[in-house]
This record gives sequence, structure tokens and C-alpha cells, in this order.
Amino acid sequence: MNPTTVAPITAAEPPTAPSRTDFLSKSTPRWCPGCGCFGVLKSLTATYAGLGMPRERLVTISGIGCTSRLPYYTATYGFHTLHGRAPTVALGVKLANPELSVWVISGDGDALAIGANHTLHLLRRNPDIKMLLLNNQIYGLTKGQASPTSPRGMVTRSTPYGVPDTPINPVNLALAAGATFVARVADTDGAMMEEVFAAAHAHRGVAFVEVMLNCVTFHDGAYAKITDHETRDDYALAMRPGQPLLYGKQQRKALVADHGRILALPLGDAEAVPEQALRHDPQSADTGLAQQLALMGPPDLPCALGIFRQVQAPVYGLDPKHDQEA
Amino acid sequence: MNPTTVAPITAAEPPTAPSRTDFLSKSTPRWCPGCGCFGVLKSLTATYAGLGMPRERLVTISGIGCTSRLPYYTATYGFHTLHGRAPTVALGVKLANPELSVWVISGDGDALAIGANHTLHLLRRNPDIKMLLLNNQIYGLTKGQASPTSPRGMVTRSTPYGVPDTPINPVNLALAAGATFVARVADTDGAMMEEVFAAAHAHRGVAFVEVMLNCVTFHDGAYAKITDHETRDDYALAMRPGQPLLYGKQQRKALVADHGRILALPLGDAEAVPEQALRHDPQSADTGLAQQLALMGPPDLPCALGIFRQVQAPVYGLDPKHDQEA
Amino acid sequence: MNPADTAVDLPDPDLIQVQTMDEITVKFAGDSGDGIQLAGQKFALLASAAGETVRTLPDYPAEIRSPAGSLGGVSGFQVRTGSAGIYTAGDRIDLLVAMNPAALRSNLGAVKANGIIILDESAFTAANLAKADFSGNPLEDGSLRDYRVFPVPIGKLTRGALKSLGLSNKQTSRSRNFFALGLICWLFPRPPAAVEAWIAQRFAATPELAKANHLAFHAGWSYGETAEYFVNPVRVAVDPQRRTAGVYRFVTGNAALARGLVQSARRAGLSLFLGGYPITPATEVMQEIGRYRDPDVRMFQAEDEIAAIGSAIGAAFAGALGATSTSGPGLSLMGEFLNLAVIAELPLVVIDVQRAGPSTGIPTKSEQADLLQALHGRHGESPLPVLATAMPADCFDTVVEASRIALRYMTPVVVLSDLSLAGSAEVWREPTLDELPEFTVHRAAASADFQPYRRDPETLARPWAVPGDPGMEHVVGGLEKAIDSGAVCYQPENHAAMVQLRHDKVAGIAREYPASTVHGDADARLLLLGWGSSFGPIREATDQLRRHGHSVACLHLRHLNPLPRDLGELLKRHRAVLVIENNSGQLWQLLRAEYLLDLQRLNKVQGTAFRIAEIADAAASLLETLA
Amino acid sequence: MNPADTAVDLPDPDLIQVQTMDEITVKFAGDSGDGIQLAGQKFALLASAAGETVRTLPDYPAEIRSPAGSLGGVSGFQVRTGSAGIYTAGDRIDLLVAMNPAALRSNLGAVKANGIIILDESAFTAANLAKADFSGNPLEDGSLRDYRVFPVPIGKLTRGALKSLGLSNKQTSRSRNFFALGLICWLFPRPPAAVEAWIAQRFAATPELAKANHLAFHAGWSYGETAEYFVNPVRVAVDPQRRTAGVYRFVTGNAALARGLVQSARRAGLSLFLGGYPITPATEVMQEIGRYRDPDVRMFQAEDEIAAIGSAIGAAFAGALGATSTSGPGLSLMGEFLNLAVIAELPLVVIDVQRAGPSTGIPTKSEQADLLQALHGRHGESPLPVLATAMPADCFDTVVEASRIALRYMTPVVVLSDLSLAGSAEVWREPTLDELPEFTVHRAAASADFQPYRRDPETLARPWAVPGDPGMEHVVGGLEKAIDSGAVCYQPENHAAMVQLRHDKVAGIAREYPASTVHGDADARLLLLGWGSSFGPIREATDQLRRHGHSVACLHLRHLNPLPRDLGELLKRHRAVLVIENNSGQLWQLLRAEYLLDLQRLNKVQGTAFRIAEIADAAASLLETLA
Ligand SMILES: Cc1ncc(C[n+]2csc(CCOP(=O)(O)OP(=O)(O)O)c2C)c(N)n1
Ligand SMILES: Cc1ncc(C[n+]2csc(CCOP(=O)(O)OP(=O)(O)O)c2C)c(N)n1
Ligand code: SF4
Ligand code: SF4
Ligand SMILES: [Mg+2]
Ligand SMILES: [Mg+2]
Repeated sequence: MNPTTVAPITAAEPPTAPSRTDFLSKSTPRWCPGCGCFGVLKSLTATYAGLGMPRERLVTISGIGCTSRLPYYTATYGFHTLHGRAPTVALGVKLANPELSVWVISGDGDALAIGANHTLHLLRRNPDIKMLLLNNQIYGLTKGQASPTSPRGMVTRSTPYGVPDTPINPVNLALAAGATFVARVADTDGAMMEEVFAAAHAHRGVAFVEVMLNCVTFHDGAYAKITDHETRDDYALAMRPGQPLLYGKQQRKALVADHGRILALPLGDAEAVPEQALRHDPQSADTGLAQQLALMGPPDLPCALGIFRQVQAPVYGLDPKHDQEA
Repeated sequence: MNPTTVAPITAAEPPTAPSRTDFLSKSTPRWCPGCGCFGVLKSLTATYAGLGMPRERLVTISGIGCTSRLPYYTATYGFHTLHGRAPTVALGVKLANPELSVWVISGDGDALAIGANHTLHLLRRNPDIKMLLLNNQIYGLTKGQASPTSPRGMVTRSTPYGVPDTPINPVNLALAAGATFVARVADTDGAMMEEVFAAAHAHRGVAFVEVMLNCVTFHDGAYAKITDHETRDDYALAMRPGQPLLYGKQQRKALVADHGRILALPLGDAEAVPEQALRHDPQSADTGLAQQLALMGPPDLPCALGIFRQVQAPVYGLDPKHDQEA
Repeated sequence: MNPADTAVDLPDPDLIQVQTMDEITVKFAGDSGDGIQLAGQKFALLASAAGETVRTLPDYPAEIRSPAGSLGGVSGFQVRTGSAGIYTAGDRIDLLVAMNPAALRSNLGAVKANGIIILDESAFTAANLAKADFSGNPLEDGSLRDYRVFPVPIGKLTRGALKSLGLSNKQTSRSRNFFALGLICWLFPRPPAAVEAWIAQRFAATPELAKANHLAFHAGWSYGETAEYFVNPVRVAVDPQRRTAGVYRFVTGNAALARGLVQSARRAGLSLFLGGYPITPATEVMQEIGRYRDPDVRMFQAEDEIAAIGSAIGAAFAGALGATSTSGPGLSLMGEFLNLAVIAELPLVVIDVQRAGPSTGIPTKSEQADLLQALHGRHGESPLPVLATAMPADCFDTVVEASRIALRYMTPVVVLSDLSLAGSAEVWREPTLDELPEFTVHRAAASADFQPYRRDPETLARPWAVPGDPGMEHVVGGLEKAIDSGAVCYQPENHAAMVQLRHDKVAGIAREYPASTVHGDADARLLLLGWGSSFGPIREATDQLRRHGHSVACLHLRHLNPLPRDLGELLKRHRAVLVIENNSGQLWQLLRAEYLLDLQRLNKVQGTAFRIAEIADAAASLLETLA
Repeated sequence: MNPADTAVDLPDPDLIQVQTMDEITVKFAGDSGDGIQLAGQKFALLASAAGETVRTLPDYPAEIRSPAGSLGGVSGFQVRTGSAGIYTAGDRIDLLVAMNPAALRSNLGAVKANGIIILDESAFTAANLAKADFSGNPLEDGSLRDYRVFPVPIGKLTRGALKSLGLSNKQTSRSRNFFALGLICWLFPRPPAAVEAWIAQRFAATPELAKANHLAFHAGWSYGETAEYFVNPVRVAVDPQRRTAGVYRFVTGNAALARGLVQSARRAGLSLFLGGYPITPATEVMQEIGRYRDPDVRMFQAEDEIAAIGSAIGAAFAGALGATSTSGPGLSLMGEFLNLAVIAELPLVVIDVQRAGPSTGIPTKSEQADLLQALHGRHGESPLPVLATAMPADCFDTVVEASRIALRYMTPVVVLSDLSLAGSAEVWREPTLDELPEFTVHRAAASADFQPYRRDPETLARPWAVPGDPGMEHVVGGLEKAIDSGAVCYQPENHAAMVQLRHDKVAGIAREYPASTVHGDADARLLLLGWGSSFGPIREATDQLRRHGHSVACLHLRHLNPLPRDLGELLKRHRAVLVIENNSGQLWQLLRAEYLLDLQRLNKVQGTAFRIAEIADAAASLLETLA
């Protein structure tokens, strides 16, 4: 089994069910050939088709960036807003009409540089809005400047001597903001994207999904270790609720905690998964382990993929004047 | 010993040393009588006096709010900037002249509502700037609206039916942002303020200090459990590096971790502190425990005070073109 | 003039001769903890109940509380009451009630020569005098000789009256305002029973306080009756006004703005969404809306002004009437989003309650200097309608008009109010929903050839298809749009045409304005032209000048963009036009550019409204030069 | 006119007759992957080296890459070369090099009738034709009969030339631009050795590429020599220009802006701090500054535009020359901070490289529509100087002037450039530091009575005491300041006086301007008035009209606020004034308000600069009506 791919939802759909293409607009996407956005568009529209919601009740809202062009290519209602501001518009849409399914599409510059404040407050308020962060670790649309997720030292057009600061880890930040659903997927894994997007939709409250996105033009190969066929077994770990955290060829490496630090434990060929192996619990009240998993990554440890956290909390926008829950 | 008070720095100073009043301006503070700001002003000017820096090399920079009036009352250079924007101006000052000691004074609305983005990026960049967040859980200057730290359900002028969302925990957020020095103090404890402010100054990199501030006019008693003489033994825990985490009358309660959750363990009168008691390690590479301690508070657990984290990392603004460290 | 030699010695016999007055301006002033606002408001309500026309103006201390007794901590409430022709809270004070030395010092300059000053002599302690920067005691040093001063030991008498309750000094001193109110109510006179009933009701939750205030009020009243100071009560002469049946309320400008938004949405059959962020002096608009329990009236306190307007735009996209309220600094942050609303063509009302700028400026002082920003504070060619409010109750009507335009033309609209209207109040009968103008809402009906930017031929408004409407799914955004289809379009001629269309749509709004009405003779030699809160003083100055036989008229603009179509012609009818603004000449500049007319101007940028006399004097001198 | 019947059949004999031209406009166009910019730039540099005056204009595809061969993906580089009197990259194209059908389609409209088109016939495949929306093949269907078309199988020939290298098709196709460059270099002619040396140097790191490009270039050159198409090389007639000694550079507007900031700070003896945030078309300014290794030249990429300007203000407070660069949407976010800089009176240069608005608008198209925003995009009365750039190299001079004003008057200054200057380039000799004007820096000297707002009597600038300076500790901020002391002050008359002082300070800058110089007769019947990037076409239109005997002059404004003091008088000297802008009439509106003059206007809001002919035609018609 491929650790970065999880089984898609396979329930057979009646022949009259809407298909993915019903959710694609007539505009031809204008991304660079090979851009990771194509895969996201595909998975998102497939997810839309599977929600059982009519097209008009879906709203796709974005900021500005290559990735933020996505609403033009869906056949839902859409709003291509301002750089960094999609969460504010989305919240207004959702509060004005709670019946709508509202999706925010954002880039790493959009959501974490100019728009990080809105992202933070969206996540802490917990409205029933879904936000995808398409993280290519670069400003694509403006042709290659450093973003808040660009790794330290990276040379870009705006950092000829290397990025001088520590990147934001989007999943860690979302957890600290108190987001009730937090996940990470790779643009190459359509099946996992669809599964996670559908789970985000099903979640009652805010959902934040980081998509590791490859920008072929300005930062190609940023996630190669995690997504390439040759290396992904060793650098991608698909988390499963209740299951031990395993990865590697034949899942022969387990994560264990040692004095609060996470380590990889190689397992023998036939060795049973030991007791001490960490198990994934996205419903834990405590975000400590989730934050540690979020920070993990190559070269020492694998990058964790899947749902980090999924808990219930009062949903914002169910009017507090009328609904005692919120 | 009073757990919220720590011993002040007692080294006798030569008679010619500058005194606190040298760092006070001639303007009379215009805060409400009894406002917590008076105590902060006192401790900050005392700290300034103890730094051994000439007045002109100190710069006190604030946003807008009651608390942001503070620069007018110091005799240093000062900039009373715009609501939420003090970190941006401070960074410009520091980058233009790294010789200066730059202090940001901010309120909870200022730093965490309109200004949270700048706060976040200031902390992640790690310039050598000190930021005090005077958190009264309310908008004081505009006369009593909810802020991002107002507790859920609190009735304010802008939330007649109660605050509908989850407050931000400033220390937790600062830790997630990667701040290299993070602390929390109470406005009532001058000695601890002075000690922590001095440590912040000594730290090489960004320092973030949350001051729990009482607003007598619009949210009086917000921290009463933690600061009142009768209750503080049970609700305030002063953390000390390397020491076990103890509190309660005669320090007879210890914090322990059980399956990752923090619990209080009452100790017998003469009982030794058990092995399993958590010890404070502000230099831990892992912020997991610090974040758990940050989230702790009444009624079940005490509020942790002191320095949560203090680690070294490359300092921003040492020009990356010339200094290979950054 | 017959000033008392020393004001302290004896009650001035003049008082008797002024017992019946056409109008009177009373100011209550004291420490911000003295309950001044409450006493003043009650006095105003009583006057209004007596059929008088009432104008009020509160006067808060600077933004952070100052120590009790200090100059920075003085709070005031000015009430002017009289017949229908009054429009401001008064240039100068006839009767000042000063609860401490600081209140006296701050307001003395505004008291008329020979005016009456009632003051709490118990508060004239050495400490309080020092806090108010008095070197001597004005009660003793003759410095008040130009006024008729009545020192009353209000503090002492209140303590005495409340002795039976066994309260602390601090507690009794909280009732001093009721003593003062009692005294004033005797003086005018107002029915004490009504006040006593109100006290019982208002303090029902704290019977002890109710009792204390009742006793204090009663003591004040009795003091008036027994003290030899005041010989006769004052009566204000009133033209009996016929009031239409309906609910009357004492409404501040900010409350009227909030109410106007709510009723507009209801009239249009929509829900209202206001995204806001606190800022002086606009905060109450947001707070008022937050008090509704109606699920179709929603207030969202955002993390900043950008999020506030962004959420309002989102709500408008989703089919609500979107709104936001702020002041200058907030408006400066909203430019980018306002531009998005312009190009997305969504109905949005942006309220700017102006304060003195630039930058943080003077947050507690008034100004009308955001007009050019409202017009031009965005990059590119970005036209939108701008309206201004003139009086507290007019805030309601103006916001209704703004909402009507926003929906009918599918456009953001900026409403300019200001601090001097924000908190001042007047008695007002709210129109019923039926009485409001009709609203056009361009909700689109699904059709095979639906196009999100195909315009209504008359208004040039685009159709409003909102998420949830089947068959009309489309994407809006900030990139230039193709005519009709609304698709992204970079084509040069299309861009030029869209710039023109957006311009024409806004310009076309003026077609529907009612004819401009000049107050006074249509061919008066001098026209006084104003906008916003300068309405009151301009109107009264005009009336005053006309009473003195001058050929003056006035015109007040609600619509600042587009300007009324008949305005140019109208301006040319007068020998001179004086444009009167609390800024450095912003409307004046616009009118010069528009009509190439060499207009005169009168500007005041001092954080305070015009006094009637300032305008009347300037107009009179100008008239002389015309002669 | 003598159009070829079918362009394909035979080289047109006319070519021989145009061999020596006064000037020529060449456009290279192809897919964004085709290396068009590189080839175009090299060609321009060669022309410049030959002593010709060169103007260039790049033309990038819309912001996201489109599929290869599509219309959306076309990139272009236009070069006009000739004698000194040329100021634009040319209205229309004399010679188009089209590397694929999409490039042909996008540019055909701009090619002169009978103009030359060299195209890569290998790229005219069915697939590429379809991507460019051609139904037939223009090489075959006669649709190009009005042009002189020279199809060259560039792709095939390049592959052939590079065969020995054993590269893939994709790899060889990357050298097609060098083939084209070789052919054009033969045609004009340019010395091949210089190009070959440059290739060797530029691709030194990748010898394989160097080799390939060398071979392709050489093949192109040889093709010109051997193919029968081209009978004779073209020569451009040049007035030999005497160039002052110095370093000449081919500089874009954005690079000149960046360099201007750096040199200003150096001239003033200060460090430069630029806070920026990427945005088209301003990003290069920030990137250029980021490339300096000088510790006194610092670029900070902020989290947004608000932080960008905030950091620049902080740096200015700390004693640096503060700067930020952005485009319209960013400027819309900076209003609140600009206001702070106005009231704090700190030296700051804000560069707005304008693009087509409103809102996101058309990010890759040019416009001059942020003028009124620069003037009024802030709440309250908030005056600041505004300057505009006219040509790529003028960007340097204008920024130097802006920096000089910012420091001398202690004020933020807005510099308006635009997209059409941002990327277009000209050859320019940078002045040495000594040649720059003198800078006044008001650094304060400590004294017992230092006051942070006590002004220089001449300039009204306040002194600049910066953190680190002992004895002058003070606090600045956004609240209104007391005269001289700079303490917070809410006093009405002080506020009015400060508003006036800030106004007077900015207005006073105009005293120092040199006299305005009209190009042409001072009493011409018609004056063409412009600002910003419309300089080139206005200037050439004026010269053209004058050559045809019309009484026309032109005047170009660098200083838009305050306006030159002699401007009003100057405007009145002409029978008519035509104000020419790439917006809906913003300067026109300002001038009407200022001078009450009924000026004419010519506006174009199509995202593209004026063509010379558009201006000349409009002026000619206007002149007729004057007759
Ligand atoms: C206010 C504003 N500032 C700057 C820009 C320019 N801009 C457009 S997209 C972008 C960043 C894009 O980066 P990211 O969000 O990571 O999106 P990507 O293109 O990588 O998908 C910037 C800076 C803008 N459109 N608006
Ligand atoms: C752009 C802008 N928006 C709003 C305001 C109004 N305002 C001033 S202070 C403040 C909030 C104050 O709250 P906080 O930061 O917690 O400070 P405190 O007064 O409680 O110390 C607000 C909303 C402003 N000055 N500027
Ligand atoms: S620049 Fe990068 S992110 Fe943008 S479309 Fe191209 S590959 Fe995708
Ligand atoms: S309102 Fe609150 S925070 Fe502000 S000065 Fe008064 S007590 Fe302090
Ligand atoms: Mg990106
Ligand atoms: Mg606060």
C-alpha cells in the first residue's frame, strides 16, 4: 500500500449523480503546464460533485495569486476577492446565508503574509467554512518572491542572499489558532485530497487543509522527497485515526515518543507494532502531539499527511442571540 | 514565599546610577485611577533605569489604546503609531539602527485584533525587539468592547448577548509563531515584571511578554483569582528554570503529566517533591509542554507565570548579506 | 448691561425680568463621574415633553479618564430649548450648572455676558481649585463679576438630604446630579412627579439608589422653592407645535444611522449585515445594531476595518444589504475593498462618522474633512455616490436614501456624518416602514441567457444573482469585467467602456433627485451653501440675517456625488455664494472644478462646529462688500 | 501604396528602397518561453552602441502563464531606434518578428500597412494556428496581402544548425531567438562579433547553451546573407550624438527609480531603507534595492503594504531615508500610514507604479489614474507633495527630486510612475553623486530648548532628532501636536494653526521650482499639457505638428502638488490648452479648480499609452475649431 494514498470513497453512485465536469466552468485554466493547481481543481470539483449539494449552493472564494484563480474554473458561485482578504468575504457570505457551503482557496502569500490575520481569526472563530491553503512556498503570480513558508536560506527574486527568517508551519499555526479541523495533503494524491476535502465538508465548523503544491515554474520540486515515487515511502506518513503512526517501505517504521521528543523506530520484518508506538488521535483535546507531528519532516522524519485534528466546538454564526450553543 | 513574587535583583547600585524617575517624562499619566498601567509604567521605567543604557538609545513604540499611551510617560524616544501597527514601525527603527533598544507596548485589541498579523510576523522573524502585550481582555480606549482575548460569553458593549468565540491565548500564539522568548507576568507584581523585562532585554532576539492587566473601568477583576492575596497561592504558579512546577500554600501542589495531560498533584506536608513532577525547561527545543502550560488556568489549574521559553535562534536584521548567522 | 458688582453677594434682580424667554441654552457640566449626561438628557426630555423644540450636544472628556476634578475629566451636556426655529444646541450658554471648578473653568468662555452660573460651592475646595488651575477662588476674587453667579452648596445639601440613608460620602456624592436636576426643574419649571416616577423606574433594580436619587431630587426642588436666590421660575415661550401621531424618540445621530440601516433593509425585504470595528465616534452605530435580536439584523465585530468591510461585501454578494460604520482612520483602511465593491457592483453602505484629522488627529473633536477622501480615496477611476447627514434625525433619512441608492444602482455608497451629530440628539418621530420611500431591488430571475453584468437600461444597475439562486452561478472579482458577461477581460476598448459605464451609472443617479430647495429667496444676493452638520448654524444664521433684513438664502447639500443637476444654475442666481465647511474648503474646491465659479468660502478647522454668530458675521461682512 | 499581391511569393522590391530610414520600429514577438525579451534587449543595446537613440517597450503576457502557443502567452519587445528626437517606442511597427501564429495575431493590428513581417514558418502548424484562433493559414489565405511577409523556417533551420550538438527538439527550440537575432543583426547590420562575444560571456556557466546560441545566431546571420529575400541591409540614419563621458546603462523605469533612491540617500549622507511588498508592476524596484550588498542600502520585504510603509516610517524616525514602492492596490492600503507620516513630519518617499484600476483592474496594463488618490486618499486635511515621472531615465531624476523634497521639508512625498515606464528602457548616463543637487538634512543639534516641532523659518520643516541623539528625547505620533513643542494638544486654535502650517509647508515647496519651460513657442495657439508617461507621445506629437506648421507648444508637469507658481499665467497665454492624460481627467479637474480655466482634455483609459498620432490628430482638430 502506498502510504500517501488512502482508499477513495468507493460507494457506487447512481448514474444520474452529478459528475465532476458539472462543477467545472467553461474557462480554460491558465496555469503553467504541470502546475499543481490542476490536480487540486480536479479533486475539488470531484469533491463538490460528491457532496449531493446543488451547484448554486456552493461558493468558492479566493484572494489573489496563481492559486486564487481557481474559482474561475469551477461552475459554482465564486468571488475572486483581494489579496489576503478571502476569509473576510467568506465569513460575510456564510453569516448572511448559513445554507451555503463556503470554500476559501488561498495561497501561502495570500493566507499567511498579507492575510494571516484574517486566517487566524477565521480559524479561531470556528464558522462552518472550509479553507484550502495551496502552499507552494513562493509567490507565483508576481514571479517568484519569498513567501512566509519559503524555507530559510532559499534564494528567490526578492531574497538574492537567501530567505533570512523562519518559515511558518501552516498546520502548526492553524492548531494554535484553535482550528477544529486541520489537515495536510499533497497535490499529487488525488484520492487523499478527495477524502480529506469530503471530511472537511462533513465537519461542523471551520476546516483548514494545507495542500502541498508544486510550482513548476518558480520552486519546482519543493516537496519532491515527500511525493516522488522513489522517496515517498520514507518521507510521507499517512495518519489514520486510532492507528499507530507507521511509514516506510511495508510500513516498517514506527513513531515513538521519547521524553516528549518524537523518534522513528525501525521495525523488523515480521515484528509486531510495539505498544509504545504513537497512535493517532485527531480528537484529542490536547493539541500538543498534533503540533509536534505538524512540525515533523525530512530529512530526519517523515512529513505527516492526513487529518491532524478534528474536534467539535461551538460553531460561529449560529446566532448567539438565538442559539445557546454558540 | 509568595509564588507570584520572585526575588528582585538586589545587587546594590552605585549612588550615581540613573534612577527610575530619570526615565519618566514630565507628563502626568491620564489613565483611570487604579488602572494596571501605572504598575507597568513603574516597572518598565525601573527596568530602563537598570539597563545601563543612556535614555536616548531607548525607543518605546506603541499602537493605539489606553495602554498604548505609555510612551508619553517615559523619557525615552517614543512613537505612538497607529492602531495595530507598532511592530511594523518598531522593525523599521531597529533595522535602521540596530544599536537601539526597541520596546513595543501594545494592547490586546491592538496586538491581537487589528495588529495580529504584524505581531505574528514580528515574532517569527526574531528581530532583537521587546514586545509587551498589556492584556486587559477588553477595548479600554473605545469604552468597553470585546477584544480577541475576552472570554467566551462575556457581556460587553459590543456583545450584549455574550462573546461568541474562543479567545486567543497570547502566550500559546507567540509560541506557535516561533517566538524565542515568551513570558507572562501580572501587573500587580512589580518585582516579577522587572525581572522578566530585564531578562527580555538580555535575550538576543525577539521577546514577547504578556502582562495580565486589570482595567478597573471596563473589566475589573479579570485576573482576581490569580492576583488577589486570598486566592493567588492556588491560582498562580511561578515557573523557575530547572525547578519542579509547584504552587499552592507552602508550594504543596505539583504539576504532573498523565498521558500528555497536565494534572495537579497535592503533596503531603512533609512529602518530598516526587520524580514525576514536571520540571520547567524554557530552553526545550520542543514547545509542546510550554504550550500546554500556557493554556492552563483557573478553575482547575493555576495560571503559569514567568518565562515559558527562551531559546537562541538567528537574529533578524543582522544583515544576511554580511552575517552568515542569519 | 448691568453686571452685578460681585456675583456672590446678592441674587441679581435681573433674573426676574428674564423669566419668560424665547429660548434658553442650559449647560450641565461636571466631572465625568458626576452623572452629567443623565441629568442633562432628562432635562432635555422634559423640555421636549413640554412641546418645546430641543437640541442637545454632549461633550465628553478626552479619551482616557483623567483624575476626578481635573480639567481633562470634564463632561458636559448642553441643551437648547425653545420654539421650532432652533437648529443647534446654542452658540453660547445662558445658564451653566457647574459641579466643580474644572467644569466652571472649561465652560466659562462660552457663558454669555451676564449669564447665569449655578455652581456647587461645596466642590470649590482648595484641592479642586488647584486641579482646575485656578490660582485664587473665583467665588471670592471677583473674576466672575460679569456673570450672575449663584453658589449653592449642592454637595453639603445632598449629604444632608441623604443622611437618613447612612451612606458614605462617596455614595451620597453620586446623587448630586439629582439635586442639581431638582433645582433646575423647579426653576423652569418641570413637573416633579414625572421625574420622580422615572427615578423609581430607572433605578428599580437598586432601591437604595432610587431612594437616594429621589431624596436628592426633592431636596434640589425644595431648595429652589425656598432659597431666596431664585425669585420666579423661568418659562420658555413656545409656539405650540402640532406633532403627528406616532412614537417619538430622543435620538442621537448615531442611533438614527443604525436605525436607518435596519429599517432600510426591512423596507427592501432584505436582511441587514453590518461588519464593524470600534472607533470613536462611530462605535455606537455598530453597538446599536448589535442589540437587535432579529435574526435578519446582524452585526459582526471584525478583527479590523478591512475585515469589517470585507465581510459586508461578502454579505452583499450573498444577498443582504451590506453595511459598515467607521471613522476616518477606518475609512483610510477600507479604500482597497471599497474599490472591489465598485467593480463588483454590490450594494453596500459605508458610514464615516468623521472626526478631526489627519491621522489619529483629535478623536473627540468634530470635522468634515473626509469628503475628498470619500470621493477619491481609491486607486484608479472609481466613482461612487457620497451623501452627508445634516442633523441627528436626518441621519436616519440620509441612510435610508443611501440604502435606496445602493440597492437601486447596485453600488457602494459613502455616508458622511460627523462627531458633532454622533452624540447630539433631537426628538423625532420615526416614519413607519410604509412611509419610507420605495426600494428597487434588482434580484435576477434565472433565464437561459442570464448575464451578471447585463445592465438595467434605466439605472445601468447590473442584476443581483446571489448564491443559492439556481442557474446563475458566476464569479465576480476585482479584475476588469467584460461588458454584459462579466468575464475577466483585458481588452482595451472594453476597459474604456467599463470605466465610462461605471461613471455614467453613478452620474445618472442625479436624475432622480428632487429639485434643490433654497431656504429663503431664490434670488437673494447671498447664498450660504453647506453640507453635513453645519446645517444647523447655517440655517439659523440665515434666519437671523433675514430677520435683520439681509438678502440671504441658504442651500444644504445631502448629495455630494453626483451633485444635483440644478445646482450650477442655482449658484449662478446669486451675487455671491459662501461655501461653509468644517474643513479647508473641500466642497468649495469641487464646485470650482465643476462649475468654474469663483465662490467665496468660510472654513473652520478647530474641531468644533460653527457658531451661528460666526456665520452670520461672515455673511454680513460679505454682504457689505457686495453692496 | 503598392501592396504585394501575395506576400509569400516573392520578396517585395520596395524593401530595397527603404534601406536607409530615419528611424525604425521593430517588434520581436513570440511565446513567453521564446526568449523574446533577451533578443529584443540585445538588439536595442546594439542600436544604442551604434549611437542611435533607442526607446523600448516590453509587453508581457497576462499574469499567469498560458499554454505555449496561446494568445494569452504572447510576449513582445518593441524597439524604436533613430535620431535624438524620438521619445516613444513607436506608434506602429515597421518590422515585426513573429515566432508563432499567436504572436502574429496579437501584433498584426499594430503593423504599418506595407510593413515587414518576418515569421517563423516552422511554427505555423495546424495546432499553433488553432491556438491563435486562426481558421485558415494566413500564410496561404491572402489575409496578409497588405504586408510584406517573409516566412523563414526558423525552427527547422535552427534544428539544422544545431544538429551536431545532439540536442532534443525542445532544447534546440530554445535557441530560435538567437537565430532571429542573427537574421535581424545581418539586416540592420550590427557587428556579429560583439554579439558572439556577449553570448560566450553570458552563457559561460552553460557552455552547451553558449555553443547552441552561438550556432543559431550565426545561422541566422548567414541566412540573411544568403537568402534571396533580403537584398540589402537596412541602415538607420542617425544624427551623431555627442555623449558626455561616463557610464552609460540601459535602464528601465523601475531600475531608475531604485537607483534614484540609493543615490539620493548617498548624496544626503544617509542610509536608505525601503520596505516593500511585491506587486506588479512595482516589484522590480524593491528587488533592485534588495540586490545591494551595501549595509546602508536595506530592503525589507514586509508581510503586506501596511507593514512595508510602517517599517519605512520607523526607519525615517530612526534617521534613514524611508521609502516604499507599490502600485495602486498597495497605495490604497497605505493611506492611514501616509497620514501618520504627514502629521509626524518624517521624510519618506512613496513610489506608486500605477497600473489600470480600479481594484485589481488590469495588472498588466498601464494607467495614470491614481493622481487624485495620491492627493486625497487620506482622511482629514493631509497635504503632501506629489511628483510624476516622464521617461525611464527621468524616473531617476524625479526620485532624486522627491527625496530632496522629503528631506528638506520633512514630509512624505508620493512619486507616480506607471507600468508603461516600469519596464521600458533607455540608454542613460548616470550622474555622479557630485552632479546631483544638494540635499538639506535637518538633523537637529542638541540644545537646552530643543523642541521637536519648532520649524525652520524658511522651509517650515521641523528638526529631525533621531533616537540615539542625546538630550532630544521626544515622542511623536498621530495625535494633533502643539505648535513648537509637539506635545499632544486638543486645543481648537492650535489645531487650526497646525492644519494651516502643514498646508503652508507643502505649498511653499513651489517657491523653489525652476521656471516652467514650454517646449515650442511660448505664445503658441495651443498648449498640450501632460504629466507622467504621456510625455513621449505628447512631445513627439508637438514636434510633428510644429513641423507641419501648426502653432503648438507643450508643457509637462513633474510637480503635481504643489503646482508650479507660474502655471496659471502660462496657461492663460494660449488660445487653448489640451490636458492629456491616461485617465478620465484628473489633472484637468485639478487645474479647473485651481485656475477656473475652461481647459480642453484628451483622455484615454484603455490600459495603453497614447499613440503619437492620437494626440497629433486631436490637437489638429482642436486647432481647426480655434481658427
Ligand atoms: C494589495 C496587494 N498587494 C500585492 C499584490 C500582488 N500580489 C498578487 S498575488 C501575490 C502573492 C502571490 O503569492 P501566493 O499567495 O503564494 O499565491 P501563488 O501565486 O503562489 O499561488 C502578490 C504579492 C496584490 N494583488 N494586492
Ligand atoms: C484604524 C483604527 N481603528 C480603530 C481605532 C479605535 N481604537 C482605538 S484603541 C482601540 C482598541 C483598544 O483596545 P486595546 O488594544 O485592547 O487597548 P486598551 O485600550 O484596552 O489598552 C480601538 C478599536 C483606531 N484608533 N484606529
Ligand atoms: S507560477 Fe507556479 S503556481 Fe503559478 S501557475 Fe505557474 S506553476 Fe502554478
Ligand atoms: S479604561 Fe481601563 S485600561 Fe483604560 S485607563 Fe481606564 S482602567 Fe486603564
Ligand atoms: Mg504561493
Ligand atoms: Mg485592551
